[in-house]
Amino acid sequence: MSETLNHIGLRLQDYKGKDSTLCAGCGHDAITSQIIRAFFEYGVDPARVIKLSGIGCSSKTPAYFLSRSFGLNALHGRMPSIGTGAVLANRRMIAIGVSGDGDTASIGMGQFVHLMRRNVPMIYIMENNGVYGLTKGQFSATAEEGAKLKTGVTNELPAIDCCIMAIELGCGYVARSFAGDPKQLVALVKGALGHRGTAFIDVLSPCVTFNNHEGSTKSYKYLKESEELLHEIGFIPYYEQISVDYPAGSAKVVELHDGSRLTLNKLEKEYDPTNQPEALRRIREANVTGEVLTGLLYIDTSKPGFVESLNLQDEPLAILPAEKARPSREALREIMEQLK
Amino acid sequence: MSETLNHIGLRLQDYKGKDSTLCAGCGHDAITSQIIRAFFEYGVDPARVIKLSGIGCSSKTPAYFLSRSFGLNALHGRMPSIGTGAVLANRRMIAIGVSGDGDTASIGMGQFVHLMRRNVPMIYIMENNGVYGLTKGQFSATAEEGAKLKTGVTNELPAIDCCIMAIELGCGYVARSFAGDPKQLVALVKGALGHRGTAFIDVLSPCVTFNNHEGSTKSYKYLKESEELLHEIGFIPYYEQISVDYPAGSAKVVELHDGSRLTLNKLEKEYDPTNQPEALRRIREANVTGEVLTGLLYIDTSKPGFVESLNLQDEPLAILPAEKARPSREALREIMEQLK
Amino acid sequence: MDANPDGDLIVNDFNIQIATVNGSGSQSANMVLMRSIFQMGIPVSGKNLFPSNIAGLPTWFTIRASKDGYTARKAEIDFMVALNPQTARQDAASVRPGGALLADEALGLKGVRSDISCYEAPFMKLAAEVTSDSRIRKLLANMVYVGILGRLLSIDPREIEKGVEKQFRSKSKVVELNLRAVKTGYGYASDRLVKADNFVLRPMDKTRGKIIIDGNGAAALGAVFGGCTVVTWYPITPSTSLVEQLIDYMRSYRIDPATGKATFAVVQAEDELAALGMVVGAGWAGARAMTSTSGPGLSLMSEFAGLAYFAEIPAVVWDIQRVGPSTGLPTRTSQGDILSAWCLSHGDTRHIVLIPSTVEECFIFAQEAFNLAEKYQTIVFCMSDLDLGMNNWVSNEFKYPDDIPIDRGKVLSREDIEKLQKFSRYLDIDGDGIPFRTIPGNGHPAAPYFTRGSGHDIAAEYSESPEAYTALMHRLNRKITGAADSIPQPVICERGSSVGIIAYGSTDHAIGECRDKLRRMYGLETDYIRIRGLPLNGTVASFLHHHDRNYVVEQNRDGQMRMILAAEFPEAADRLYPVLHCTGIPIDAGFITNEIIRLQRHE
Amino acid sequence: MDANPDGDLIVNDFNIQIATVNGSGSQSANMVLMRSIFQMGIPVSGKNLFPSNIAGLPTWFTIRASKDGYTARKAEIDFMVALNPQTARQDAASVRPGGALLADEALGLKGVRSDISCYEAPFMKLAAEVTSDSRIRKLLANMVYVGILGRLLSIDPREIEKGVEKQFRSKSKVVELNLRAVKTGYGYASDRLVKADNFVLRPMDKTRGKIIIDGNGAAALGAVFGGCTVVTWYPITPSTSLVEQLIDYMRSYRIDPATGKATFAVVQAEDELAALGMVVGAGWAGARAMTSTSGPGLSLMSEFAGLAYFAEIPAVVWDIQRVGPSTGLPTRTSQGDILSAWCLSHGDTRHIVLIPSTVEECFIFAQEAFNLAEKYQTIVFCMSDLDLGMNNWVSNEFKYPDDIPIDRGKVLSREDIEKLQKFSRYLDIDGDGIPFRTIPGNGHPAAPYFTRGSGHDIAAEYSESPEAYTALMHRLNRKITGAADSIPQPVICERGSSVGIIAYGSTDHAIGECRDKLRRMYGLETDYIRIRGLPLNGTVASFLHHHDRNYVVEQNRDGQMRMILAAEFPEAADRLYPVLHCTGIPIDAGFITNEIIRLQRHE
Ligand SMILES: Cc1ncc(C[n+]2csc(CCOP(=O)(O)OP(=O)(O)O)c2C)c(N)n1
Ligand SMILES: Cc1ncc(C[n+]2csc(CCOP(=O)(O)OP(=O)(O)O)c2C)c(N)n1
Ligand code: SF4
Ligand code: SF4
Ligand SMILES: [Mg+2]
Ligand SMILES: [Mg+2]
Repeated sequence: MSETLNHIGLRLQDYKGKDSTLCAGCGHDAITSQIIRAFFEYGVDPARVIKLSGIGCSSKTPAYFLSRSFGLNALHGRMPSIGTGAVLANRRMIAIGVSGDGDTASIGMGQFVHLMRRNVPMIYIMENNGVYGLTKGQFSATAEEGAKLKTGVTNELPAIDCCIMAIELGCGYVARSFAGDPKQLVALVKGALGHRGTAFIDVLSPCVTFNNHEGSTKSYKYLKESEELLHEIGFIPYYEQISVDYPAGSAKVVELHDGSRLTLNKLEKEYDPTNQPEALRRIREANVTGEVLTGLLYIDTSKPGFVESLNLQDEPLAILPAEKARPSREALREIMEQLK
Repeated sequence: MSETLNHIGLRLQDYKGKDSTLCAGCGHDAITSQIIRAFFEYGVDPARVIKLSGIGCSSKTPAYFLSRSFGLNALHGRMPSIGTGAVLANRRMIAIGVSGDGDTASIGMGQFVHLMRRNVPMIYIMENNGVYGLTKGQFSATAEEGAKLKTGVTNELPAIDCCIMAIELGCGYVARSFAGDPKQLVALVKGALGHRGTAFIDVLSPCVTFNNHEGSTKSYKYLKESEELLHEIGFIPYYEQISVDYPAGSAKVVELHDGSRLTLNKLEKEYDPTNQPEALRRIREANVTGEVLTGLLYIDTSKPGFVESLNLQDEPLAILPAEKARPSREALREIMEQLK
Repeated sequence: MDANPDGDLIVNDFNIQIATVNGSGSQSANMVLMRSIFQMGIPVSGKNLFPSNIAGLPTWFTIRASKDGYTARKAEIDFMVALNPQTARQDAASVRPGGALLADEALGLKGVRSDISCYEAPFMKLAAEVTSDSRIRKLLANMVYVGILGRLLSIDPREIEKGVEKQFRSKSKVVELNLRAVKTGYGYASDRLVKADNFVLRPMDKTRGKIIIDGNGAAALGAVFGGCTVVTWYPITPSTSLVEQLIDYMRSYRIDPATGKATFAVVQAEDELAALGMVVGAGWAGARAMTSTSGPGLSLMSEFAGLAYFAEIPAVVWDIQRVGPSTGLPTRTSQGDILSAWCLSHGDTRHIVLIPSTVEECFIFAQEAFNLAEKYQTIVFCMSDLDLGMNNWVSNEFKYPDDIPIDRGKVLSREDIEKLQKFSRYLDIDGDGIPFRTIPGNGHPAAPYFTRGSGHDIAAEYSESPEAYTALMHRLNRKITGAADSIPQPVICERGSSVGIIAYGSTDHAIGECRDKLRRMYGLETDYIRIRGLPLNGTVASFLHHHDRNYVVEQNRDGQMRMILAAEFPEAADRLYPVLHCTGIPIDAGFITNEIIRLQRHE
Repeated sequence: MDANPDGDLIVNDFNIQIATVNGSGSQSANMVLMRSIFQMGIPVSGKNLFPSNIAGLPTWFTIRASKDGYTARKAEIDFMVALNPQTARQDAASVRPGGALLADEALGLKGVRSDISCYEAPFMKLAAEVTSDSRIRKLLANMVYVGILGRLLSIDPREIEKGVEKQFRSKSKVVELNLRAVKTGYGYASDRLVKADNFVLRPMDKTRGKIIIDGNGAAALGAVFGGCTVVTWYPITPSTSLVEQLIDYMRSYRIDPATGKATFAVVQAEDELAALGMVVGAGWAGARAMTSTSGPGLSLMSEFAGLAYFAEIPAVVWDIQRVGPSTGLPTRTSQGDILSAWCLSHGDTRHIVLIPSTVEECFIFAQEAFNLAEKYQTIVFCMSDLDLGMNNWVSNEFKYPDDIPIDRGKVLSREDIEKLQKFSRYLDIDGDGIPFRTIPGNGHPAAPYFTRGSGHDIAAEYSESPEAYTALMHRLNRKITGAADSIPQPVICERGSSVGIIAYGSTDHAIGECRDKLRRMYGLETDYIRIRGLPLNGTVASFLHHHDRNYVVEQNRDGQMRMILAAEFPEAADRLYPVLHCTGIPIDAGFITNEIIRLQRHE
């Protein structure tokens, strides 16, 4: 397997990064694997990729893939702005940004909205676990209303659906998937690689340590005794990755690590992702029934790209030669005359 | 007229503020008048009102109404957070926040989204002119794609529709109106006064000085000579307020000060504002045809209020008596025992 | 086990470091260990050195028993418990000569050092004797080392038992299981290990009536008893546990029993800009409002801090300092935000800053902060740090704050205005720079005012007048300068030495020990002033003037307090000598001592 | 009009203030006036004092002609043109005794002062002679006063004509109409007014080859010629016009003629957080990126400033300072952000700060800033202010920057890495604290690195090691300290006096005049050092040491530079005497002179 080469002659291995330091079983690690596979299969040259992220468990992951690419792990909630700047500096690079749901939907909401509006060419992956993993499990703005934390706290606020937001804001590639669905996720990332504007993928990514998605009442019980012990402060149990595979047009119930259930509903093959109102209708419908609609929800390749609208030259600004970067002696003389 | 008293015995005069320092003809002044009238007609006790705003020409206006109320003119884009805090401190006050489209949809987008999500009880009026008035006319994020400034700059980015955003985010009272439509606007503000959660009103409010809504090609021409002169740096012409009145279910074309045209489309009486998908459909439809759909777009009075979900006591926290603000001696002793 | 080779015992004066990985659940075991020593009446402190990560990376927990009551970190490690394969070699190497090592058998550390006493134990195997569940086994392995240490160090088994019960409260099954693990360890040590080191714990009587609490818990309690009504926050290490504990305390003690309703509101904001925005809105509307954050959040609060200063709105911000710049080392301690807090925001701004050194001061200052914020109608920063905030400290019991009445400052009621007839929000009637304010809902028609962060006059009217602006700025300056005598005053230990030490915050814990060292080892007597807040007043100035050399000890790179001192007291600026520690690890007395001696020699 | 009562003429040494309302379109008239004087070869400067408002509030434009080349504001008003009913009385009152007043007849100011020369004119009526359109009449009334002043002050009519043509470029109709208004005014003055004051303008030869430009325009030009490629911004007074002018220049001069494509990108960001975020992203990816802002924006940029510092990413920020704190007086000038910029962000941070005094320095520093940002791989702040940035200044023509080559600093190309074989992003090879960097797209497999604002080691790997952190922090300190000799050096005027003056930025314009005053009026010779950037070096220290008294003149309340000086040079801290002006109005030589004399007397 590791010997297989892609069409630019690289091995899967060449797309890997450092070892992950996330919790065993964390959905984010599964996403990392899928990103690696997608970039490998698509045959992307890692030297042409830039990786960007905010702050959070999710935002650490760019260190775990594509170690042959440049990366900038920035500030909490600010991945969109550094991504925008980086793309302006070098429009030839392929930008992939990773963010969390806290990073995007809480502190980062303003930048998220404006990135979408600008249609900055980049792949934006939101690793969505409904909590702030790295700060130990507070609710994020994508947590479902009524969701419960292990500590017993209930979320009283409605969830923000970032896919709906993205579609409403004119994003031309909007998808939702599940960390444990390698086939679908790899396909969606590859699709995103082919898209020219912003490609947003909201990936449900269970936080095995802090998120207890459907409230403790529904969750699978260990022996009373072990359960109490396992809720010991500072103890993080070990979990295996979840992996599912189910056909388009069908639904699949996934049992999460804590025993809670997630209903994934994969869009049928015939679904027309170019129909914006229909996309919005379907997402909302699924939200009402508490299902998670997965797949490529919406696509529109006709939207003008941000870089195009700036009439930017083809060569990266980052390496603009001095003679183009400084107007002529004549130009300065002309300006000085006007100012006399 | 000024002798008419409302049901709490106050005159219209009692709802006024300082003299406006905005440009003659500015839509914001018209909105100010409508707020004054609505509060007067509703018979709100000014002593029970708090006024909040961000920064911008629009955000100056709370100084121009309800001088008998407390007011806090805060930072650019941050009206929602100070409003949230103020309401927590005193849930008995009626909060009215005024913001601009730059204040809300650009720098303030994050706070706007989260205010909506929380359903903080307040009236939120966005005085929408598509530009940054106070900094002299740059585009805001609500400027229409293709709009042109007097300087010739074209807006290449799609407009953000804050009403759609508000509805998607679960706001329970979403309306759109026009500064020059006193009847409708007064009715909508009164409706908002009756609403318990966040009431968002997006009011189109032409900036007579900087916004040339539909691009100079369509605009009414002065004599060539005068036009050039009138574009003199620093010269601000004088305009009369625009005022319209048209029946529900009809459309009305308004000619703005620069000669450009705005098509207002008032929702018919039979329109059901409780139907969320329908509301979104109608708004989007109008946006496509370039019309401005006005009226109460969406209402849902069942949403849980923010203050309720906090299980807050009825009396304002602001005046919590010391004996309630400090637990007993016994309580401290109990805690100390636990810590021993 | 039994005999101690030489009778040269080290009693109640050593530290124990447990090297493990985070997520392994050793925290409870360490707490039990610390608590047992505490219960024996021995002064003890615990420090957790953990990574910015959830599970799997190295973590060190250090417990220091000190008969002299030294609570700072000690640089040398006396007794190491090695459980982490990733760091086992370094951990073994880091033990001071003459120290001891208890290692997991699986680490193969046997004989790695000949200059220390080495013990080995098969932790997992021992835990397996208690349970068959593999995950629980991992957990209980921690309790096994508690048992072994108990035996090796002569901890009273009854105290361990009590410690376990306290830790797991009422959960009897859990208590039982843990106790079995402790006993297994204890038994193993009795049967198989021969005491070879000199460390021993003996009961004392120095913790009677004392409590164990972390600074964040203490600050939370202070807010609960200080009449705090609105709390907004955004999670960030190491401040998160302040609000999380506050929420628990509020729920227990600030629900009105008559109505079942909350006398407080806690809101998790969408970010720090909103968190302080809500505090400012609430403070303006009359709440005693606070937020808690750390460096990155502080930076985001800059603009609102300026508004609170300029529009004179009460607000309280706790900054639990961690290592910057930027994201820095989020789980390491620092005093790197002092300068930022002192003049946070653009333009000319100056803020009241309180700097607690102890958990008791966290409790007290949390209350004072609200009184000061309301008295001076301004934003007050409380500068704690990770070491003080997240580590456990032994403290005197907190006294009921009869001497800190909830004081709302110059608030005019409806009746007051009735009497005065008129009201000017920014009029300085008393000459102290502090105007009177009214609170929305006052009801009197003259009470309302419209305020802003833009220029304004005494009536709170918008103004661009140079005179109004200058007058306002000078009054604000007078006001904040005037607070110097109302904030917690410096604590001074003066014996007439010509050498002064200046420190603040958690650094204090190393100073007493350092001064003892300087006296004992170098015969150098020192005086000490502990700054507890800004602005500084004449007391500090005269201390500086009374000493030829003033060592300003800080846990940051740039000597931020020294910079403030130099600027405030230029005549004494050349008597200031920085002693700076910036590693993220809490400062220790040895470091300071060495630095001072080095600098003294360069005299 | 004709005779001058006494022959005591004041030639080329007085100011004219036009009091009007904003939105009335007087700006062009004032520019024509200023330009005409300029064209007569007389040193001239113009200052616009305007409200934070679009239309209808009082505005004052002051033109100062000074044969000695003094360009600062002058406190006294010599010649007032009163057009604004709201302020007419005060305006008349503010003229210095012996001065002159030209007032709109409608204001009824006739005879209001007997100690000044008063003229009246029916501006609207005169404008009505030119046009019947009422709005245009209002506009042309402005040109009428230009004509009247032209006649009263003996401005060469041909120069006014040229001034009008220049102002309205090619628009011949507009030129014609305006000229008619000027002539009407001129004619009115000739026919109806009798020269009664002493002020007169006479041609000189001091402006040949010079230009008129504002600081923002000059900085914009600097960026255009300095190889700037990415500009992000968020509108805020008084920085807006920097980027707006930059856009114009970029469009004219930085479109590649071969392809018609832009060699730059300008993005209006959604706020200042995003503006600096984009700059940092672009800087990391290899662009020469900048943004421009003012106080509130600076505050919002705090967190990103720390990231740029810590992760070593080039970035340039222009701060056109206005009056804080908070929103403050958005249209007034200040030097109140110096301290904020110097240590912006939490943690220990220090930034390179450039402080231009003249428009020429704006042009030059705008270029140097990029070179320094790339050389030191850090964020560089350029501190201009409203006075320098938005007012018009006469300057020498800008020289083509042959001596400022575009220097990208230590960037390793693919070939470089090929040779070196390996690459460590944060390794200090040269001992100057500056590592080498690579730019995304480099292509060599060893070139990529992953960086962050969290702790990292020399290979840019994540690290929480205390040693790695401390080493990094000290290197960063060495790096920034090392920049002290590369940034623009202080400009010193030393004649061996024991009294030194320290100033920076736009304050400089008042210093020369002040020193002349001190010498002439009080016989006090002074030395002068003008600081042009931070960090400070030995040059500044030795200046301080060479002078018993150093007056630090600043336009802020807190003496921010004095604070920095005291902290950096504690041995000289007691030789620093603050001279502070904080009114929002540009500082004037008279104020400084009086302050220094007052302080000298308290010696
Ligand atoms: C300005 C700022 N505030 C707060 C934090 C603390 N912080 C670090 S990660 C995080 C939340 C991360 O949540 P999310 O983006 O959902 O990522 P996850 O860990 O769940 O993958 C927070 C609040 C920070 N680093 N910076
Ligand atoms: C942090 C910050 N950035 C920028 C500004 C400058 N500023 C003042 S008002 C404004 C825009 C206002 O636009 P909008 O909200 O649409 O109000 P309008 O003037 O159009 O009514 C800006 C950018 C500021 N005051 N604060
Ligand atoms: S805390 Fe949650 S999100 Fe973070 S690494 Fe662990 S499982 Fe993943
Ligand atoms: S600039 Fe525009 S928004 Fe501002 S006051 Fe004038 S018309 Fe109104
Ligand atoms: Mg998350
Ligand atoms: Mg606007």
